[in-house]
Amino acid sequence: MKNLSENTFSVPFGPQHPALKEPENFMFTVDGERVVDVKIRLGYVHRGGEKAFEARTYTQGLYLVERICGICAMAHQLCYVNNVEALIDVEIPRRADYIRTIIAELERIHSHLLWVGVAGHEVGWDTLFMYAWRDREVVLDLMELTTGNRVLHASNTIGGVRRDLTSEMISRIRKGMKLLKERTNYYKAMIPKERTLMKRAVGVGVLKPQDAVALCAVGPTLRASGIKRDVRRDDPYSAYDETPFDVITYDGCDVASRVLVRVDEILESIKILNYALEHLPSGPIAVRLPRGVPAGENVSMVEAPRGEDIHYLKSNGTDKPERYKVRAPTLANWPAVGAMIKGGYIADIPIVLAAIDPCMSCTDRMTFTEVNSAKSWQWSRDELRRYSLKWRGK
Amino acid sequence: MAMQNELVKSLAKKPATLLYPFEKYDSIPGSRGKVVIDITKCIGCGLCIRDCPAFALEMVGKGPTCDMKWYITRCVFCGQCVETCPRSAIIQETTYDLAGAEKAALVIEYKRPKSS
Amino acid sequence: MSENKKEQEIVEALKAKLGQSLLTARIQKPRRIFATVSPSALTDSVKFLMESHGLRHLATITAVDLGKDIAVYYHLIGGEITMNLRADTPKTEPKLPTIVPMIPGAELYEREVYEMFGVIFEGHPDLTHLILPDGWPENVYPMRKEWKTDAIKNEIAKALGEKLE
Amino acid sequence: MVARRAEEVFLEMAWEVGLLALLSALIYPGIIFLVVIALFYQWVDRRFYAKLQNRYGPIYTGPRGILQPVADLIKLLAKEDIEPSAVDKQIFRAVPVLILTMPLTALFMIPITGTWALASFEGDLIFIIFLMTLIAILAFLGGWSSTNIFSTLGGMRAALQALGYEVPMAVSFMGPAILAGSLSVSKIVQWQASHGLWAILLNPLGFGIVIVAFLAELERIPFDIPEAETEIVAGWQTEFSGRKLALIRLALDLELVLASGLVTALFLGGPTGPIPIIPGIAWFMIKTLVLVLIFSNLRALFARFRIDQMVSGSWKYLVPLSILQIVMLELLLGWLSF
Repeated sequence: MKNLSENTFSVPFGPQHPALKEPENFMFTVDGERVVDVKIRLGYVHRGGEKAFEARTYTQGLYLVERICGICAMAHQLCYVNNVEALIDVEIPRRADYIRTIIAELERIHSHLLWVGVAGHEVGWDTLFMYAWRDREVVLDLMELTTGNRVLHASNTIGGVRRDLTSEMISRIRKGMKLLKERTNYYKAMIPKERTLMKRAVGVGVLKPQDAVALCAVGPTLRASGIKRDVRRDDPYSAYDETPFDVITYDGCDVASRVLVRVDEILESIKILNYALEHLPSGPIAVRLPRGVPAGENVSMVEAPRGEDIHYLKSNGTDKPERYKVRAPTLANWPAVGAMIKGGYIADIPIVLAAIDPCMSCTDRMTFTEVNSAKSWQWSRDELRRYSLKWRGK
Repeated sequence: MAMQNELVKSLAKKPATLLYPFEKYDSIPGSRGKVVIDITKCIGCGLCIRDCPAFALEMVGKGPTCDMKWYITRCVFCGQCVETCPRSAIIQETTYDLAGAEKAALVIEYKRPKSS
Repeated sequence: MSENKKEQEIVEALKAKLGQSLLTARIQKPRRIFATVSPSALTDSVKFLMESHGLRHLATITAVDLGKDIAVYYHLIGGEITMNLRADTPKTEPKLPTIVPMIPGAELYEREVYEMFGVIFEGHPDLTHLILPDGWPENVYPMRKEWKTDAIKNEIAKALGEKLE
Repeated sequence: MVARRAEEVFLEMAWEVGLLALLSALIYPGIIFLVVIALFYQWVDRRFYAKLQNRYGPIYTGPRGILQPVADLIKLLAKEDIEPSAVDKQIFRAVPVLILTMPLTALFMIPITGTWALASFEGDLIFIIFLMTLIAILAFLGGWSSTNIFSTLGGMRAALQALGYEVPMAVSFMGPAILAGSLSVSKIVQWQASHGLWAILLNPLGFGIVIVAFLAELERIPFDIPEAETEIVAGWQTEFSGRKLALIRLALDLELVLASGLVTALFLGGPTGPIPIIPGIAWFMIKTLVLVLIFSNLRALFARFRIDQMVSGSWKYLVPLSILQIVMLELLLGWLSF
């Protein structure tokens, strides 16, 4: 609280705040309606995930890794299986690669549509939210059809995928994509025309390209600052080395560009999907693998809907990992948020925060769980109260 | 004003939402729902318990005479047990409305018939 | 090996630059390099990789508990190349120089490694808790192997002066 | 004997007149009637807004969910009323009551059933403007007395916003007043009825500005800045709960009736219409309902402005336009009189 003039005061955002869909704390120092400084405090949804991996088998880890984040479930799982498969040194069937690509792109469409809705909500335009989420249902239904679950798809297994695509599914995905293409084109044409939205987005939350690089921003946030970086192109995995697509960039460096990048990426994803469905090779969808994983280490990266997702795996030759490190895209974007918000208005905080499409549980990714007794220890209400009294007293 | 046309169109349309408890959506084939164990096929190998990431299955007793318990509250509906089971004794139905008001009702027991 | 030309180039350049300080270097597969440097040469090698090979994007910092040592990995990315630069530091007194002045984006990652493993990053502008709560017991670094969940629980209880269920 | 009888008759009449006045103030078209239509319009607003967004809206309580606003009100009235220890108690308790009386008082001056309002005097239009300013000031006081950071910000925003919309709104009200040559709402309605001419025809711009200004007064999107949910939680209402919140909510619903009623009276000819058989109250309901639908449609159409954009936009565009409207009206009247 030092170095602050009398005119400034602190506005807390979170852990509970309507603009944040998940608990995280931001302390903004403001002068009138202007933001002077921001302090980020994470960990409210820290679940000890990285520690938990060390106590679980590779098969169990498959589902734990999905639960890092409900929206990027496929991206995290893909990253995980890529890691494990690289250590086992196995070539998985090409059909499985294509199916993974298809599911990953479906997930991207779902995530971006969700985000367009949230962006509308953050600036008070709930109508856009309702429409975008209605259209997102199409993807969720396709997800349920192809994988069995709407979110947390559990579609991968070590050595391939778990469910095959039937011709009926393919035709339904095609139908769904046709509808979504129409809708996305509608949003693409409509959003720049809506002047109230653009007034809140153009020139807001500016992240200059050089700052974006220095602060290690990733994903659509980086691409909206005009930097062409996409893991799918730079470090291709699954079937991305064969599928043609453009890396979308915009030069506006502001919230509006981030909206447009995402809307355009939906169209690119639809393109990738159509290509992958067309060129889907025949063959098996998985190979059977032994349970153990040889000792070694590997790093794998996946372009999650929110940006680059990097996982590090160190194996010691047993059926449990020695160390599993996850860095989800949102954590990489927090430093950039600080740069975007300083000098802006309080009213702009929600949309700027939302513009990186933050996922708090991704960031924290870690209840301590006693694996042996399968019991997670949680604090009872009384204990929590005592705990809070204790800290307040200090 | 860019969305006015769309809004007017909506007035004539049926709402996209469902009146859930009264109006349910048809579950999609292949959807991962309720876990059902055919206990007569179960040989009590315990593989499903080893692979379950959420500790949602429990064996009561040992070996081929065991009973099985399924905790709905713990299950994450990943379907790993279905895949692991060597005797295909576990299947997943598409039933999705499994919520209940009492905790005890959220544990389903699959007991072996007494005669066998 | 011709396909890994760029990777070769980086490894050679690193060898020439660091000499003795480069402990190991291997190309694991196309686009992935693993290299170990001594802690004293860490900042130099990061700077060198950034400036002459364009590895400007720090993906993250990973720490691994090796028993006696803590290995800290810096995942540097430029274009398609991912360089995993490793520096070991003894567990009894884990210390590494900070790279925040060169890469401002490293701030949060270093803080995370600090609170999970207890590695002190010398020169870091604000080495405080990021994820763990403020009242976290001192010298409890949850991601170290010797800390089991029960032990962490007891420490928290001790710090609170009460017994947790 | 005769004198005594006359006195009795007079007393009886006075009693009856008094009772009638009391009943009309309390029941129809007074407080109870106003509260009922306020809740009804809330339902209309919610249903229409939902329909525009391709969803159902309230549907379970009563036929088609029509009783939902009543249920919400009762629920809030029954809920625990929490008063934070840091609040300024007197103001904090007074604000919800006062804020409810403002739109109610103002509504008494708006003709609902016929061309006369319950209370009417020369200059009551100015009094209504004054009451509406008081609403903004009460919002500010409510936010300020809560001492919560979000409430304070919300209250400040409410006051700032009032600075933005009040001037163009007041200037635009003058259009119909100039036409009728009176500052009484009832007389403006009578002028429109007797001339068979709605003031909107001569004041189209003023009508638009008043609609925009009322969106701001009602704290609705795109001007829901003082209670912007995603930015400052519930703005100046954040700390209010239970009965207090119920009163504030009711006040906001009454404000919607006031807004549509006042626009109807000033620009749309009030509770009169071209077909004489239809009673005044029906005309009032039809016109105000259309206005409520317009308000909800606008609410669904926009994103929220920022406070600086709102205030500067208002002074840059709304104020000059409203003055232009008055000048044009004067020129038109001058030309007509020639």
